[in-house]
Amino acid sequence: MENKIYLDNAATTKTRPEVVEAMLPYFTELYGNPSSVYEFANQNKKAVDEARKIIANALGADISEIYFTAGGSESDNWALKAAVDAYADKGNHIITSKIEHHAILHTCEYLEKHGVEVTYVDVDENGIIKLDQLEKAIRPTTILISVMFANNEIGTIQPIKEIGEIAKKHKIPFHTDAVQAFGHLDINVNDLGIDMLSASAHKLNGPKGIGFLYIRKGIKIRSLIHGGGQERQRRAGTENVPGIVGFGKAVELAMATMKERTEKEIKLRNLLMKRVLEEVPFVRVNGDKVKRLPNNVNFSFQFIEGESLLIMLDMNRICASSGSACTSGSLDPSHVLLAIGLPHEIAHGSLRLTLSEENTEEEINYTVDKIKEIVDKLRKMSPLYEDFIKKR
Amino acid sequence: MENKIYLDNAATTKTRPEVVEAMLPYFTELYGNPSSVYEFANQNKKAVDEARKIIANALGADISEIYFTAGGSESDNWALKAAVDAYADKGNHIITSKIEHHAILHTCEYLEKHGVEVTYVDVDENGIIKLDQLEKAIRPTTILISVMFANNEIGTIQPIKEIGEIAKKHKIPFHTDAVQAFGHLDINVNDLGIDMLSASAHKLNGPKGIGFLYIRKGIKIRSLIHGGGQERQRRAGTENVPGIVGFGKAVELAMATMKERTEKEIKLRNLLMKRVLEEVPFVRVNGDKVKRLPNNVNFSFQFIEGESLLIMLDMNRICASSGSACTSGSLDPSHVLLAIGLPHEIAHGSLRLTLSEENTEEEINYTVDKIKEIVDKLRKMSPLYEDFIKKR
Amino acid sequence: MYTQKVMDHFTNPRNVGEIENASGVGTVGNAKCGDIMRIYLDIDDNGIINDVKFKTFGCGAAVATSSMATELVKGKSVNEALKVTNKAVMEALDGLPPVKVHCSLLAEEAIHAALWDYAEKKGIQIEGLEKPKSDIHEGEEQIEY
Ligand SMILES: Cc1ncc(COP(=O)(O)O)c(C=O)c1O
Ligand SMILES: Cc1ncc(COP(=O)(O)O)c(C=O)c1O
Ligand code: FES
Ligand code: FES
Repeated sequence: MENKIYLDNAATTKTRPEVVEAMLPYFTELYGNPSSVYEFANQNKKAVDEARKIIANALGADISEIYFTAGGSESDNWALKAAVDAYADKGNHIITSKIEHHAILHTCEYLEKHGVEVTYVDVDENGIIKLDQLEKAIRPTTILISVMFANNEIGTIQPIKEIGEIAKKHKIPFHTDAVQAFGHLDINVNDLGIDMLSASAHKLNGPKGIGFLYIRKGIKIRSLIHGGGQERQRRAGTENVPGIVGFGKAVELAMATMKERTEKEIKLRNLLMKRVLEEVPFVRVNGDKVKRLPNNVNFSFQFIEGESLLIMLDMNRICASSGSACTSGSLDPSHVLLAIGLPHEIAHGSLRLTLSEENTEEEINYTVDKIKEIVDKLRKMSPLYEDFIKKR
Repeated sequence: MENKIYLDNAATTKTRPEVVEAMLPYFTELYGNPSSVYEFANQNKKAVDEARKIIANALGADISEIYFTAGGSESDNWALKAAVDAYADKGNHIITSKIEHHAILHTCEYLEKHGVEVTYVDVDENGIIKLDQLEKAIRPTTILISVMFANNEIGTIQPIKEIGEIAKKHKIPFHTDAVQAFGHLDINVNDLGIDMLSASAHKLNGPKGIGFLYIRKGIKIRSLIHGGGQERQRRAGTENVPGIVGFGKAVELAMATMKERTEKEIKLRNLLMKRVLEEVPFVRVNGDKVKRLPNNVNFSFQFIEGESLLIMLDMNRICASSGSACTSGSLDPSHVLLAIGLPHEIAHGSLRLTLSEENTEEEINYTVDKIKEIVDKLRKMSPLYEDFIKKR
Repeated sequence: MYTQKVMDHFTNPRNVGEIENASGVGTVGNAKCGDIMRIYLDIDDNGIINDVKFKTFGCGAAVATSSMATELVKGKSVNEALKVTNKAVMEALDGLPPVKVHCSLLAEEAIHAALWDYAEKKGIQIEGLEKPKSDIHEGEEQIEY
């Protein structure tokens, strides 16, 4: 498609050309299996080690603590299920938040069916977890705390350091789903007291289908995928060498460009927020104003429905996302928007725009113009808006 | 590495340039997330559907029966764990063979620790499963039969149709690990009575890190990776679009070239076998002579050890594999070679050569010459050979 | 996987062969585990190891440690040879991968076994030398070709 305006970088990102470049030799030239003994395969082994080193460095971790997976969902599933298995002698209670990604929440539901108890801690109106509630939820049988680093819908960044301290104080392993944060925010697992961390390459201009789970040395672990001895016997399956190499390259570039890139994103994001708030009535920004991913905006437009908005934006070549139930085919709008206290009808009118450094001011201005037009048009056909106007 | 002779296509294969070509647009141009509603992502959705169709067609399956995974290991884990979960009300007994890949065997071990009972059926001296033993092992509580299509070490092809009939007769779901067979042998899931089938793209000149599990309609299934609604709610995680597209392309090419390709492989393979058997004393071929993967040879050279052989072949730029314990760092040599009745010390001297259509007669002749030299050299320093000669 | 020194000793092993009427022969290891090592010693009247030969069935590390061990004991006295430990052999090879450390133990054991055989033949006792355990003939089966 030509000339689209891509504002859905929380869903996935463009793989950087340099990343593809780095991957290419590992398809048709250096295609060996890293587990083989011959010299030809040794070059792949080295490439995998190199990527592991880049990632470990980015987190302040040791290379032996990085385990490659097929993406964020596998990492999240692995962290939770392995903890339940490995710490079964201590207990069967997990603490998480109400606004986790489904990879965490649905895994928790599965675990609940298998005898695990889960506490879902509330968040405040900005989406920040209630630390006092979290600490009160701790039981002698609590074996894991899992709280996401930054939320994929409203962009709120959690007080990870504080959670890490609580976890440490009570000697409970702390996992964080950093799929939206890694490569976008500074993360040092030691400073923050993180014991396990999930990430996915395609959220930081790397390829799809590759992720990792960081597991601190000393944390007990079990495999999710059993079989061959790859990843130090912890995750079976022939290594996705091109994917791993691409992930390494993406992390290298993400770390090198982070400051400059996020500054640019924040500038564009602020322009977008400012103009919409000033020029469109009956709109609110969801999520924390300050503790927020640099590239995330989440609006709720009163009286309109998100899917209609998305389709009309799409007709103007603008790619965006919504927390509306209609988009997902489910009955309830986003659990995140409900958790921060939005009424259903307002949650339905939500729009998530997630920027990249490749966006331009021109694109943002064009998008705001279109949002204004479309919101206006949709409100004109909204019975809710009609009622509201008549009541005034 | 220049000028290598790659004879380890059972470990992994070179990704075909056409496959890489097909994948490329999905990294930097059509990078959208197939779950998104806008037109830009629709093209990815279509590409994924197209790949699914190619694969379904290759198996005689329906597109709704193909679920993408991260590879053969995940597919194997999924099939077994899901069956155990979904059929828990019927029983807790699984039947498999002694010569499965570790992705099956180690999953079985894990399941055994969690209350599942597993029968490991014997194979004969050619590696063919004992059908009478298989049928006798069936209990009222048997919920799954899992037997591999073709063995990764000795290349033996199992009597899949007969196993399918036994399974059907006893109304037990039948899973087959076809990682080595798919794309190399004709497989029709309906003709063969297969209910679930695992495959991995990198074994048929597709990319690493992508596989699928075929699940027949009507078979009860549970998720292994929970989260988003991808793969009809069955396998969470943002779709690896380039990987899926590459897999589709690889299958398309594998099916189109199968006849010609395997004929070429068989010709080369037979040359290799004939020359080694005629020119090297004290050697045997492991696996069935007829029911065997077209590209597989597995030798045991008496009095020598496999790793030494591999390293010396490597120094002559020949990439191969062995079932020796020394290669794998484990104490026992290949469980497959032991299961077909080889004594330990002979299993140690095994060498697997797996060809591709890109190999030439010249390469094969060179390889045989080198094998002769190396085997001779290693025997000259072998105390076992010395004893043998003295005893004669 | 292996250091250059290991590769060198693997590809050009020193002292491969047999010694007829050797002063001492020691065989250790187990074909079942994939490694057997045999060392022949020629020891003169002054207790100096004049010549040494080996044969090994095993991995690259097993061959290389055999070769290096023979180099380390050649020309040494019996007592000096006793001090050639697996650690010394590994160091001389610039190290081995962790999974291959057990292969280097075999070389040490083979030397000790050959020295034991020498002592038995001569009817002497060597201080600090214990009877080696050898299980070479366990699990040695023949199959038809
Ligand atoms: C028979 C068999 N099953 C399963 C696997 C695992 O596949 P993957 O490494 O793609 O996970 C392999 C290959 O390694 C195999 O040969
Ligand atoms: C916070 C969060 N966790 C987990 C995931 C799952 O990652 P993947 O789709 O790569 O499996 C995502 C993205 O979809 C996410 O945003
Ligand atoms: S109005 Fe149609 S799905 Fe919500
Ligand atoms: S001889 Fe088997 S690992 Fe060295």
